[in-house]
Amino acid sequence: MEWFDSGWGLTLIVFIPTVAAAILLAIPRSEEGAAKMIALVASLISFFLSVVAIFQFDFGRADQMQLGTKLEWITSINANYAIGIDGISLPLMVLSTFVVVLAIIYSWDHWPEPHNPKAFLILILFLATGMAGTFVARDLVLFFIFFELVLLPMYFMIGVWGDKQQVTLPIVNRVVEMRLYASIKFFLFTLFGSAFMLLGFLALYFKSGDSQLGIRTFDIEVLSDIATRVDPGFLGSAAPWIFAALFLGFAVKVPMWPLHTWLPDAHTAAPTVGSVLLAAILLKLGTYGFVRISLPILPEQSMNWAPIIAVLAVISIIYGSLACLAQTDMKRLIAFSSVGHMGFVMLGISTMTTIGINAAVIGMVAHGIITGLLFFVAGSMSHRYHTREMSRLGGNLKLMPVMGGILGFTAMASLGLPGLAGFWGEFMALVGAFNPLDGLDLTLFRTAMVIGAIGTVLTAGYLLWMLQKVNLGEPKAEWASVELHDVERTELLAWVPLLVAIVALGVYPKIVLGATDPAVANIVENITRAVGS
Amino acid sequence: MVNLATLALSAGSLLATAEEEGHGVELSDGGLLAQYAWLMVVLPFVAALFITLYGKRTPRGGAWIAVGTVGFVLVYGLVLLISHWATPIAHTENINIATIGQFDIEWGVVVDGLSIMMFFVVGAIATASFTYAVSYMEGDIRETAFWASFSLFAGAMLVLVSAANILQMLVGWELVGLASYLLIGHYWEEKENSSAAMKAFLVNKVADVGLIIGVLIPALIVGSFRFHDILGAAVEGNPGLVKYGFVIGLLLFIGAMGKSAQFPFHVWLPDAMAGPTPVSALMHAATMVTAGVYLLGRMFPFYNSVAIDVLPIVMWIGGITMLIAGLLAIVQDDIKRVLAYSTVSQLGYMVAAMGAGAYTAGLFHLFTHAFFKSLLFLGAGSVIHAVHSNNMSDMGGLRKYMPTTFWTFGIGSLALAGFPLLAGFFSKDEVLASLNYASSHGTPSATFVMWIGIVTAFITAFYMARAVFLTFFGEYKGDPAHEPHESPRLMTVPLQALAVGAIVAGYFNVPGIFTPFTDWLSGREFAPGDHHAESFDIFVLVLGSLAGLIGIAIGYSFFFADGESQEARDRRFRLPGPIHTLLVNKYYIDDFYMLIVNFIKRPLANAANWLNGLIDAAVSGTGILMSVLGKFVYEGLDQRGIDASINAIGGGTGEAGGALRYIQTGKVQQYAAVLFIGVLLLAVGFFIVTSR
Amino acid sequence: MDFSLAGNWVFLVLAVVITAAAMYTVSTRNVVHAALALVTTMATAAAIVIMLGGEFVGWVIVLVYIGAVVVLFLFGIMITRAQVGKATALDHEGNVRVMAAVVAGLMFAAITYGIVELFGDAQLPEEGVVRTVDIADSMFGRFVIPFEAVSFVLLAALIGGIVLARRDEER
Amino acid sequence: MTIAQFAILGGLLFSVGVYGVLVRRNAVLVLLSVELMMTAVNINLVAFGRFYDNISGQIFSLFVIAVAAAEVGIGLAIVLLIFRNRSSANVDELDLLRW
Repeated sequence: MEWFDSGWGLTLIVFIPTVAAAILLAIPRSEEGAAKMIALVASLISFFLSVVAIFQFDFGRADQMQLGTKLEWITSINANYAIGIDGISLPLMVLSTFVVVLAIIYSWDHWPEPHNPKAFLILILFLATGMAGTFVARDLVLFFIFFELVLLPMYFMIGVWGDKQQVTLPIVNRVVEMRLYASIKFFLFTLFGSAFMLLGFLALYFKSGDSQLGIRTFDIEVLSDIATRVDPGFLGSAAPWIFAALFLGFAVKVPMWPLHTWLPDAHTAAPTVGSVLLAAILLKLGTYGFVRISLPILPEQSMNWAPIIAVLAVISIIYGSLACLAQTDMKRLIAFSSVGHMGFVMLGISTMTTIGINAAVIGMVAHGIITGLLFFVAGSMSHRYHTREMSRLGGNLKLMPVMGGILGFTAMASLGLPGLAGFWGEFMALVGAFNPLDGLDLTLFRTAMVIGAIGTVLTAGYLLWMLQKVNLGEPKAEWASVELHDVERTELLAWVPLLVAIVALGVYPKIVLGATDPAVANIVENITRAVGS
Repeated sequence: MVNLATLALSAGSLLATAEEEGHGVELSDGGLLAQYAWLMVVLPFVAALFITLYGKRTPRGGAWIAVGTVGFVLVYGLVLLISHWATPIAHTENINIATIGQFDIEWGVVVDGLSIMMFFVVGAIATASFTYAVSYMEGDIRETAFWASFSLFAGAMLVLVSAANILQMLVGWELVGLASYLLIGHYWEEKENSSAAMKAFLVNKVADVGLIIGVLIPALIVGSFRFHDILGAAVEGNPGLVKYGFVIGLLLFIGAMGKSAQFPFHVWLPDAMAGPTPVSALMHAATMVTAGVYLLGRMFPFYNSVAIDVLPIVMWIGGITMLIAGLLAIVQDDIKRVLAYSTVSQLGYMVAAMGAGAYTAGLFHLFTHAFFKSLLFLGAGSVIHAVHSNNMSDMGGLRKYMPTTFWTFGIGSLALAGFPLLAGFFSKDEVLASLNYASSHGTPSATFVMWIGIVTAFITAFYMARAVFLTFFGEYKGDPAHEPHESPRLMTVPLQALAVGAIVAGYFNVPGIFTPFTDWLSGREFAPGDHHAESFDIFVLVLGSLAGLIGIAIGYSFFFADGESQEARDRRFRLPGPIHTLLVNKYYIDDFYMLIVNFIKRPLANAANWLNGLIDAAVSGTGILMSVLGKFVYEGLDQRGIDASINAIGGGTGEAGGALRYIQTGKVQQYAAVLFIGVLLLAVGFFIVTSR
Repeated sequence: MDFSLAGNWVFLVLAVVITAAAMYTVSTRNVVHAALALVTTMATAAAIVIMLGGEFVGWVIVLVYIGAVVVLFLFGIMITRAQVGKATALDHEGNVRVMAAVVAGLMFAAITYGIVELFGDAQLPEEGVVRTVDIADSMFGRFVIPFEAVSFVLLAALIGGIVLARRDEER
Repeated sequence: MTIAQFAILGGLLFSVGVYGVLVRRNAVLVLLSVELMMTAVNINLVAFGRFYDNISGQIFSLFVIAVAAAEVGIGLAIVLLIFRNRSSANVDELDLLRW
C-alpha cells in the first residue's frame, strides 16, 4: 500500500466528497435517486479509506505524523500542502467520515423543507471535506482554509433548510425567522473568531522568520519545534496576543462561555442532519485547534492562560447545566448540554497533563457520537410530533418504545454513566484537574475539579428531568388520534452504529486512547521541556 | 457441616494449583475456578442484552433466561465458597483496556474471601427473588423490560463486587444506580414513580461526587487504580496516602453513605418502594444498599491503616442512622415502608460495626440480613399480591389464608428482631459486642453507639411485631369481595428456602465455637487484623436479646388486640401524614404501655420524621432554587445580557447595509466608473509609496 | 523625441492617425462610422506593432480584428437595428460625458506620469524583428498549455454564442 | 526610439477606450470601446516585449487577441439576447442587478 501511505490515502479521504459534489452539480435536480447514491458511495469510500488508514497507521509511532505528504503549494509564502495524521487526529478523522456516512443514510428519506436533496447533499459533502481536511492538515494555511470551508455549507444548511418559526428577539424587539437569525449569528460569531485566528497565524508566520531558524513557515510541526526546542522565546512580547487571537478563534467554535450563545440557536434552527454534524464534528474543530496548535506552539502562554481556560470551562459546565434546566424546547436543551460537555473537554485541555488531554480527545469523540445521536433522535421526534416543546410531549416510551428506549440510553450515556462512552472524558478530566501540570495553581484546579464533579450531578439532573418529561408518564391526549410510527429502517441503520460505538468505547476505551496516548505524551513532553527551559 | 467441609477440601485441593504465602493465611490462586469467575459477571449482561433484543419473542419475556443466569451465579458462587473454605483463594485477573501515561485502566475480577462471600449472597438472593418474580410479574405490562433491567441489576452488582480496581468499582456503582433507576421507575406512567426513580438516582449521584473524588485521589497518589496497589501502599504507610488518608476515607465514605442509605442520604430508600416488590427484595438485601458496606469492607485495610480517624465518624453515622430510621418505621402503614426503614436501620448497624473496626461483624450482619430481609420483602410482596394493597390497614388475619407466607414472614421477622438462636441474633450480637470492645480499646464513644444499638434492637423488635400482628392477626379488613389466597408455589418455595437461610445463616459465625465466616473473610490480601470475639460477650448478649424480647412483648400487648379496637385504630391509621401520627398518639394515651410507647413515638419519631421532611425539603428546595437560578441565568444573563449585545451588533450591521445598498444601482457603467476610479486611486497610492 | 530618425516621423504620423481614429470611434453619432473608425484604428495599431518588430502579431491583428471582429460588430449593429446614420441617444448626457472625460484624462495622466517616471529616455534595442518561427517554437513549447486552454475558451465561446443567440424554434 | 513613446501612445488609446466605455449607451458601442482598450494593451505588450528582448510579449498579445475574439462573440450574443427580450440595446436600461 505504498500509494496509500505516501499521502494519497488521506488526500482521497478528504477530496472524494468534493469530487462527488462536483459530479452532483452536473446531475439534474430531478434525479434524486442517483444523487443520493453518489453521495452515499462517495462518503462510504471516504469512510472505508479512513478505516484502511487505521490499519496502515503504525500505532507504535502514534506520536508522529504518518501517512502524509508535503508538497509545495504557495511557494511565495512557504505554504505547503502538508497533510498527515497522528494519534490525536486519527480518531477524529475517522469520526468525521463515519458521521457523514450516517448523516447521508439518515437523510435518505428525511428531507427537511424545502426539499432539494441535490443541494443538501452537496453541502454535506463539502462539509465532509472541510471536516476531514481540518483534521489532517499540518500547515496553518491549509488548516485555516479547511476550518473556514465548513462555515459556508453550514450557514446555508441552517439558513435554507432551517426552522421557519418566527421569533422575537429580546430587547431589540424584532421579529425574525429563526433560521435566518440563527444562521447569521452562527456565521458572524465564527467569522469573528476566525478573523483573529488568521491574525494569529500570520503573526506566527512572520515571527518564525525572526527566530533562530530564520525561515518563515506555516508548518505546525516546525513551529512547534521552534517553540519547544530551537528557540522557545521566539515570539517575544507578542506571544500573549497571539495566544489570545488563537484562543478567540477556537473558543468560539468550541464554544466556551461566554462565546457560546450562537450554539443553541444554531442547533435549534438547523435541520436534523445539520445539528448532528454541528454537534458531532464542528465543535471539535475548536478543541482540536487547542490541542494541535495552541498547546504545542505556545506552551508557555498556554501555561499562563490555563487557569483562565479552566475557570471558563467550569463556568461552561455549571452554566450549561443550569441553562438546560430552564429549557422547554428539547433540542435547545440538548444544545445547551453541549456547552457543559465541551466544558469538560476544555477542563481536560487546561490541565495540560497527559491524562487531561487524553480525556479531552476521548471526550470529543464520545460527545460526537452521543450528542450526535441525541440530535438524531430529537430530530426524528420533532419530525413526528411537529413540536419540540417538552410540556406537550410525554409518554414517548409508550407511543414509540424503540425510539424512547434509544433516547433513554443515549441520555444515560450523555450523563456520563460508567461503562458507556461519556464517562471516560468526564472522569479523566477530573483526574487531570486534581494534578495539573507542575507550575499551575493547585488550589484553583482542585476547586475546578470539585465544581466539575458537582456539574456531573446537575448533568444527571437535567437529563433525567428531560427523560421524565419526554419519555415517561402517560401520553398527552392530543396524541391519541395521531398516528406515530416508531423508528424506521433508515433511522435504525444510521443509529445502530452509533449505539454500538457508545458501548464499545465505554467498555474498551483503548480504541481511542491506544492511539492518542503516545501523541498526547509527546505534546506534554514538549510542553514540559519548553516550560522548564 | 464437617462432611461438607471435607468434600470441599478435596474439591479445593484439586482446583488449587499454586500456593502463595501471605499475611499468615495460606492463599491459593484458586485455579480454573477463579480464572473463570468473570463468567458470573458477564453472563447477566449477556442475558440483559439478549432479553432486550429478543425478549419479546421468548416465552415469558425471557424470565427463565434471567433466572438461569442468576442460578448459575449462585451455583458458581457456592462452589467457589466451598473451595475457598477448604483452601483460601485470593486471585486477581486483569485485562488492560487503556493506558494513559503511567496509568493502566483495566477490567479485573478479584476472587477472594470477601468477593466470594458477596458472589454467594448476590447469587442466592437473586435466585430467590428472580424465581419469585417469575410468578409475581406474570402478566406485567412490561415484562421484558423488567427482566432485562433486573438482570442488569444483578450484573451491575457483580461488576462492583468483582472489581479488582477502584475505578471498576465506580463503574459498577453507577451501573447499579442506573439499574435501580430503571426498576424503581418501572411503572413510569405514574409521575410519582418516575420521580422516585429520579430521586434515587440523584441522591446517589450527589453522594457519588464524594466517591469520584475519593477514587481519583488515591489513584493519583499511588499511580494505579488497583486495590492491590492502593491497599498495599496504605498498609506500608505511603506518605501521600498518610497525608490525604482522612480526606480520602471521608470522601469514599460519603459515597458509601449514598448507596447504603446512611443518614442524611437515606431519604431515597423508602421512596424506592415504587418498584415491583422483587426489586425491593434484591435491592435491600444484596444488590444495592450493601454496596456501601462492601466498599468499606473492601477498603478496610486502608481505613485501618491511614484513615483510622475516619472510623469514629463512620461509627456515629451508623449509630444515628439506625436510631432515626428505626423510629420512623414505627409510624408507617405501608408494609414495604416499614421494611424499608428497617433496612436503613440495619444498614446503620453494619456501618457502625465497620466504624468500630469490626470488619467481620459488619459483613456478617450484611450476610445474615440479606437472607431475612429479602425473605421479609418477598413475604410482603406475597401479601400485597394477595390483598392488592400495600397498607397494613387493609390486611389483618392473613395467617388463616396464607399459612406459608405467614410462617416464613414470621421467621424473618423474628430473625430481624434478634430472637435468640435465629440469624439476626448472632450477627446483631456480634455488632454490639464489637462496639462494646471498641469502647474499651481506643474509642470510648463506642459505648454510646452500643446503647443506641440496644435501643434500636428494641425498636426493631417492636415495629416488626407491629407489622406481623397488623398483617397476619386480627380480622381481615381488606376488600371483602376479594378473598386473599396463598401465593403460587413459585413464590412460596423461595420464601421457604430463604426462611431456612434466615435460621441457619447465623451459625456460620458462632464465637469461639464455629467460625467459618471469619475465616472466609480473612482469606484475602491485606486481611485486616480486626478483633474477633473468642466467646460471646454475655453483657451485650443479654441486653440485646432482652431488648428484642421486650420489643416483641410490647408489640404483642399493643397490637395483638381484639378485632374491634384494632379496627377503630385502623380508621385513624388511614389519615395522612403528621395528623395521622398525632391522632394515633392521642388515641393510645390511656394505656399504660402506651405512655412509654407514646413517649418514643410522639416527640422522637416526629422529630425524626420532621428531620426527614427537612432533608426532603432541602433536596427539593435546592432543585427549585437551581431551576430558578437556571431561569435567571438563561433569561436574565443569557438572553438579555450577552445575546442582546450581539443582536445590537447584528442590527448595526444590518442598518449599515441598508444605507449602503443604494450604491447598488445595477448600472454597469457606474460600476465601471467606480472601478476605474479605484484603479486610479491605487495607482496614485502606489506612486506616493514608491516615490519615497 | 529625436526627429533625426525616420522611424520617429513614421511613428508620429501613425500616432496622430490612431489617436484621431480612436477619438472618432468613441465620439461619432453614426454607429457604422464608429465601426469603420475602429477599422482604421486597428490597421494603424497593426502598423505600429509591425514597426516594433511584431510582424506576425501585426498581421494577426489585421486578420482577426479587421477581418473578423469588426465584421461581427457590423452584424451586431445591423441585427440590433441601431439606426444607420446619425442617432441622438447613443451617448449619455453632458455631465456624464464630462465625468467620463475627467476619469479618462486622469487615467492618462497617471499612466503617463508612471511611464515617464519609470522609463524616461530608455531606448529600445536596435534589432527587434522576431521571426514567426520563434513565436511558433515558443507557442508550442513553453506556452502549449495556455495555448490549449485558450482553445478551450474559444470552443466554449463558440458553443456559448450559439446557445445564447439561437432562436428556439419549438417555442 | 524610446519605449516611453509607445507606452504613452498605448496609455492614450486606453484612456480613450475608457471614455468610450463610460460614455456610450449602446451596448455594441461599449463593446467596441472595450476593443480599443485591448488594442492599447496589445501595443504595450509588443513594445515591452521588444524592450526586454523577450518573446513572451508577443505571445501574450496573441492570447489577448484570441480572448478578445471570444469576448466579442459572447458579448454580442448576449447583446442580441437582451435586444430580443427588451427591444433595446441600451446598457443604462439594464438595471436588474439593482438593489
